Amino acid sequence: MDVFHLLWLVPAFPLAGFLILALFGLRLHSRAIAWIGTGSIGLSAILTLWIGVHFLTQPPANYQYSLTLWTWFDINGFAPGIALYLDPLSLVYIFVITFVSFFIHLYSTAFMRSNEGYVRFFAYMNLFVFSMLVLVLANNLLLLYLGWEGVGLCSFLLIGFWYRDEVNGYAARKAFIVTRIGDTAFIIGLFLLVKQFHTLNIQDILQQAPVVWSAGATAVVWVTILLLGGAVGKSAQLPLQTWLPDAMAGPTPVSALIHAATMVTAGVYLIARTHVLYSLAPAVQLLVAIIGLLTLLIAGFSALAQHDLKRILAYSTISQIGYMFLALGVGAWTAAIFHFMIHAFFKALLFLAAGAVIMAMEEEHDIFKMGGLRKKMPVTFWTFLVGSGALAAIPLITAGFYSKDLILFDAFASTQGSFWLWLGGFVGAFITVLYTFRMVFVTFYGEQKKPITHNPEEEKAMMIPLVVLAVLSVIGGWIELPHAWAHFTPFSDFLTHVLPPTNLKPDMESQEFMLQLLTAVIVFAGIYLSWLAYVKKPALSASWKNTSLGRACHDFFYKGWMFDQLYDKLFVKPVVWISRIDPHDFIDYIYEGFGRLNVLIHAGFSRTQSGYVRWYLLCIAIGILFIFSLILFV
Amino acid sequence: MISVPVSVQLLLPSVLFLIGLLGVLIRRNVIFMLMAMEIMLNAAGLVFIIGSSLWKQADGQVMVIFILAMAAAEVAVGLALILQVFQMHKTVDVDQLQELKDERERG
Amino acid sequence: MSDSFVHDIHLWPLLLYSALVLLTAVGMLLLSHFLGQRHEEPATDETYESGIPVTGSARLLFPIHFYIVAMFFVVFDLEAVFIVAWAISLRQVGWAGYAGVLIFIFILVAVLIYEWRQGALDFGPNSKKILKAYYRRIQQKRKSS
Amino acid sequence: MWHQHLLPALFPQIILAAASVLCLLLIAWKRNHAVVHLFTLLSLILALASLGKIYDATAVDGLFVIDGLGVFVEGVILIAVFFITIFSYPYFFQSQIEKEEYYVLLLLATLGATSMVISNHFVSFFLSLEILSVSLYTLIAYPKKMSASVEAGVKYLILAAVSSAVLVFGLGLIYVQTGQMSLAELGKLATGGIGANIWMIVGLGLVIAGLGFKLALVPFHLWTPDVYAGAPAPTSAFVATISKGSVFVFLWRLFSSVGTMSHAVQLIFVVIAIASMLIGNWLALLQQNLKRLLAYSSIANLGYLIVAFVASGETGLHAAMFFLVAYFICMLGAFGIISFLSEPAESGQQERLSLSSYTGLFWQKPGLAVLLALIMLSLAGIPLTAGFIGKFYVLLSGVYSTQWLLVIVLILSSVIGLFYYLRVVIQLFSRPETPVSYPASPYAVSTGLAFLVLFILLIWFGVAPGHLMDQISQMVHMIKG
Repeated sequence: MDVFHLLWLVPAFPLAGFLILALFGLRLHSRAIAWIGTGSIGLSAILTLWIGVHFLTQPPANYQYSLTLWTWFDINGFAPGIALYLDPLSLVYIFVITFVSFFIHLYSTAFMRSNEGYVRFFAYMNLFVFSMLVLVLANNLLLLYLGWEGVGLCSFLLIGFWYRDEVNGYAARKAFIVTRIGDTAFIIGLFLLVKQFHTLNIQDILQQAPVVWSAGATAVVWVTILLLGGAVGKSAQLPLQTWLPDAMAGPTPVSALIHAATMVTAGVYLIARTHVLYSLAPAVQLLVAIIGLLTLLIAGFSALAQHDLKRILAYSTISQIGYMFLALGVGAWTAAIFHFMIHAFFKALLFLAAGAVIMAMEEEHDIFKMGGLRKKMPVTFWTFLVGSGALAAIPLITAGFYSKDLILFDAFASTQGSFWLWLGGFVGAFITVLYTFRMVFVTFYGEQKKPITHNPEEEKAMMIPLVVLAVLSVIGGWIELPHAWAHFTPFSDFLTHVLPPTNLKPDMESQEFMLQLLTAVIVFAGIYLSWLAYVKKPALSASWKNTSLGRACHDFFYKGWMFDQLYDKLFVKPVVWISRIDPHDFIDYIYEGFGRLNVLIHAGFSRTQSGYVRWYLLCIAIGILFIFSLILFV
Repeated sequence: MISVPVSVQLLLPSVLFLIGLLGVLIRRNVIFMLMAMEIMLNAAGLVFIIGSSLWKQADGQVMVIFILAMAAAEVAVGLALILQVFQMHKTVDVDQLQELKDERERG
Repeated sequence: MSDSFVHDIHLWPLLLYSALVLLTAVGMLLLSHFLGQRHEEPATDETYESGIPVTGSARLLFPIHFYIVAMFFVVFDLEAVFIVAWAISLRQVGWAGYAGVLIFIFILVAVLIYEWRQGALDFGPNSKKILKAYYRRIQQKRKSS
Repeated sequence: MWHQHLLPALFPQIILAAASVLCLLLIAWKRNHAVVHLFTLLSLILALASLGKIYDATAVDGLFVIDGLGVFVEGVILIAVFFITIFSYPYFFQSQIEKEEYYVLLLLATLGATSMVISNHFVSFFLSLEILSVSLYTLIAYPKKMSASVEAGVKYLILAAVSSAVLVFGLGLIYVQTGQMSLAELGKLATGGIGANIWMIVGLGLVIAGLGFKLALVPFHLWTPDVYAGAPAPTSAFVATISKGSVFVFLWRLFSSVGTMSHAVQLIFVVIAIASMLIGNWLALLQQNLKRLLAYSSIANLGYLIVAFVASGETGLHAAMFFLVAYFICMLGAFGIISFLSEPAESGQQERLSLSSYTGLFWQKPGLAVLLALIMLSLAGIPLTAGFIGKFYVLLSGVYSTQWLLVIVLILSSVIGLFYYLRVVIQLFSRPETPVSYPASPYAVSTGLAFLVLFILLIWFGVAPGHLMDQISQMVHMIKG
């Protein structure tokens, strides 16, 4: 039997898990809940592995496989189908989603144990995984949009998971509203596409687009900008990045799964999936690169100044997705997807390890109140170190090196790349090293400032995912070795069946080694610098912080370049101001008036239901007269 | 003898029908309402009689028989219900049947 | 009925007769109104002017059985119309019509059986039921005492 | 006129008629609720099975027409009655009154409804309508100790009898003008032009009013909430679904035989549809009584159905049939839940009417709450439910026939509708301050199974409506004369 026919089961397992948990969850034992919640993802992961092996050994024609489950309905030719689409791009995505999700679920079984709402958590998580799988497997825009909104909804629900605290509810609303701005652009873009091509099928649209549109046509520029709007919102890129740090209000596994590994990279997926359109609009593609570059720098500096462990990681996520956007912008499609995969491994690992640390510290998030955890939590420390190494891109031994280096090289050497793009990325890489090792040293070295009451290292379910993800963060890079040596590139070869290969300027490969060397130097320099500042001579960083310039910089970066304050001034304050000077706003009158009007009409008609039979009869008689008059006078 | 035009023939059932309708609308006693309904139904029967004499068919008369039978059934059920109402409310005034209606608005 | 048949009948005697009837009735009422004497005694508006005072209202509650029987009568009476209609067209409708009317009568019989079993046709006090209730009561008394 | 070959086509009606007489005799012989209930279910299955034999028969007789449309709706009606019968058993189980006759009346009402959908003649239509109506009077007032039920029965009787009289009077006028009572013959005349005779117009107007009353269309809708609220819940389900569906089919037959709708008649229906959609939804807006809310919702839904009727044509008919099926499922489920949650009282069943008594149903009976929420979402037309597809189909039929006004009003009124449907859903899931207790209902197995089937159908027809659509487009064709 053809394995690909079973593709529908991949999203079906999480859906089934969600349904079981939602319907019968309240009656289930917590152990059963954990089994169902994790098991459903596990089954999908195994199935994905099986399908993946098949895909590699016996690939379908043209490396693409479309499974039409059914046509939703067919009324006079309008027939949206429920169809899944598997190609190397979606295969990579479902592989990452199912496996990383599985380990995060496993971790959560222990992490969330003492929480009320255990069922609710796993139900939402399963629903999220289902939506995310639908998003990446969708064959048409309708289904893709369904998944897109589904993940947004789950993100909202999970950020506000501890809904009793008002701050969490605020963070959830903020995430929802900010991404909604992007979603609005996104859906308008989809409408434009449907209007132009009269089909919802993504592949049909991509095939027809180069025929219908010439490069740089106004329509394609608009469509790509609008789609980019959606991507920027979901992936927390400039200027819609402000929601992600606040989204850390959710439980840590949620941050690991949704706000690091999977959902926030949906924007990357969207642009990669519609790369044909972006190739037709070079100006917009350049915009993607610039957005990526600015985001990675701004977020990197912000991460430098944070105290909250999870917020550091959040800014770091924004920054790393900035690298992916940079790669997309310079036409290094495969490099972006490669970095997505590696990033999913090490960032999930970092979040999970951070979760363990926070758990040990009794919900303490401030890294300056931790310290000295290296000895007490060896597994956490070593895995966190591996993740940090990958994030900082320590040469040769970590996967992050291979993926980030590829992006830096492509930013320099690709036909769309330039020295300035490379330089920005290079500076970003240095900052990355600084904040990463600042985090490592402050958290794990120095004196222990707080006793550990309950050491999560005893929880096997929490430690196994850490170890597995750490291993992946190391060996994951070996499937794509640089041009300079070995030139072993199975990953991008696999992806070139769907994504175009990166076009390099001539005679660039020789310079790669130089660039790598430079990167290696700054990485080690960065590590040394942060070791100096936070372990060897802590006074150094403290004295700098005490200068007025230092404090100003710190505050500025700490508040995320004041974007929140800026938006507050730009959008929120004026609106609040207007609402204050004009509490009975005229626009309000329209909406409220509409509501009132309806209520009024309701009350009016409700009076006619007086219970008097003879009144009812009179109405019938009037109705008959009315009919007569219509016939006679029209 | 002059043959009466159809429109004039139809006047009688129409007037009967209106009398019945007015009766239903004006009377509050359910029994009188039932009687008024009978008048309306019989007016309809009369229309069919006129039709069957006009077109010289028996079909209309068959319909009248059915109308009569059904009217009897309706009245039988109706009277039984009225009896029940009378036992509960000690009145046969329809306007007293006020248990079922839209509640007044809250604020 | 042929048209000629209708045309042969003269309508005017009927109209004259109706007019006479109307005239007589109205005349009698008017005459008594103008010629009759009028008086206002205490017993004038009583039901019985002879002086026997009325006790209670004339609107009595009838036992429900009268009513039920009346209803049965109306309904079953109307069913007879269908049988008459069949009888008139006996030859035209043939055996099929015969089968039809048999089914019709069978349904009527079935309903009759149902009503019988329901006790709808029992008239007056049911001696068996009363006796039963009486015995039950006696037994209860014996048990309690 | 003895058409032997037509006899099998009437088997469902014959079976139902025979079953009701036998049921009466059964009761006369021995009263037993369970036996009578099973007997009713059995005869419904038998009628349904006999329907399979005439699956693709097409035949016309003077009185009846057997075509795809008729057979399809007959099937839907029989299945719906099957559900109602299942819901009736636990509902009446603890009742003190004699409950066996309820099933006889149910069978008779079904007989009326099923023969109405194949009626092709004024006589057969009138007879089926009256069989249906007279049974309904008693079905509504069946709990004779409950003052609300009796009141609803009396109200329905007065109004329905008047509307019947109006209807028959109109039919009579049409007969006087045309000399025809058969729809087929009327259709032949119509091609030659009926003419704008004043009596004919009055007749048509009266017929529209009479049918409008049965369908609870504005301005003939005022009886609906009172009757729904007073009647026992299974009967309410019957009134909401079967009596409306069958009358709708006759409406379709009548006006498609009278010919392409004249401008004025079309205008009447456009106005009625708009008024029903808007006023139905408005009336439901702040309604606190669930049964009344459903009644108003049904007024609005029938308005949607009239949009498909105005659109006419094959697409309109198919859309109407799909919509009808989705609507049937929703109403059956909702009233089924109400009857299931009612509590025995001295004088009958105490029904759970006020919305506030459903607060937090989810936390006690999650299955029921999810079904009810799904029904509300389906009625509101949320995607992935049968109601969405039905409404969308109707919308498309309106678009294809370029009835833009109707399309716009349909969308606008759906927005109003969304408000109160979601209000119910929120109520179901919010935590009550003081937990409401729900009775442990006997015989939950068969009822639960019925609910499960409705749940599956609701999802199935929403997610993969292709099967039902194919079935409809294969079966539902009208033969005229």
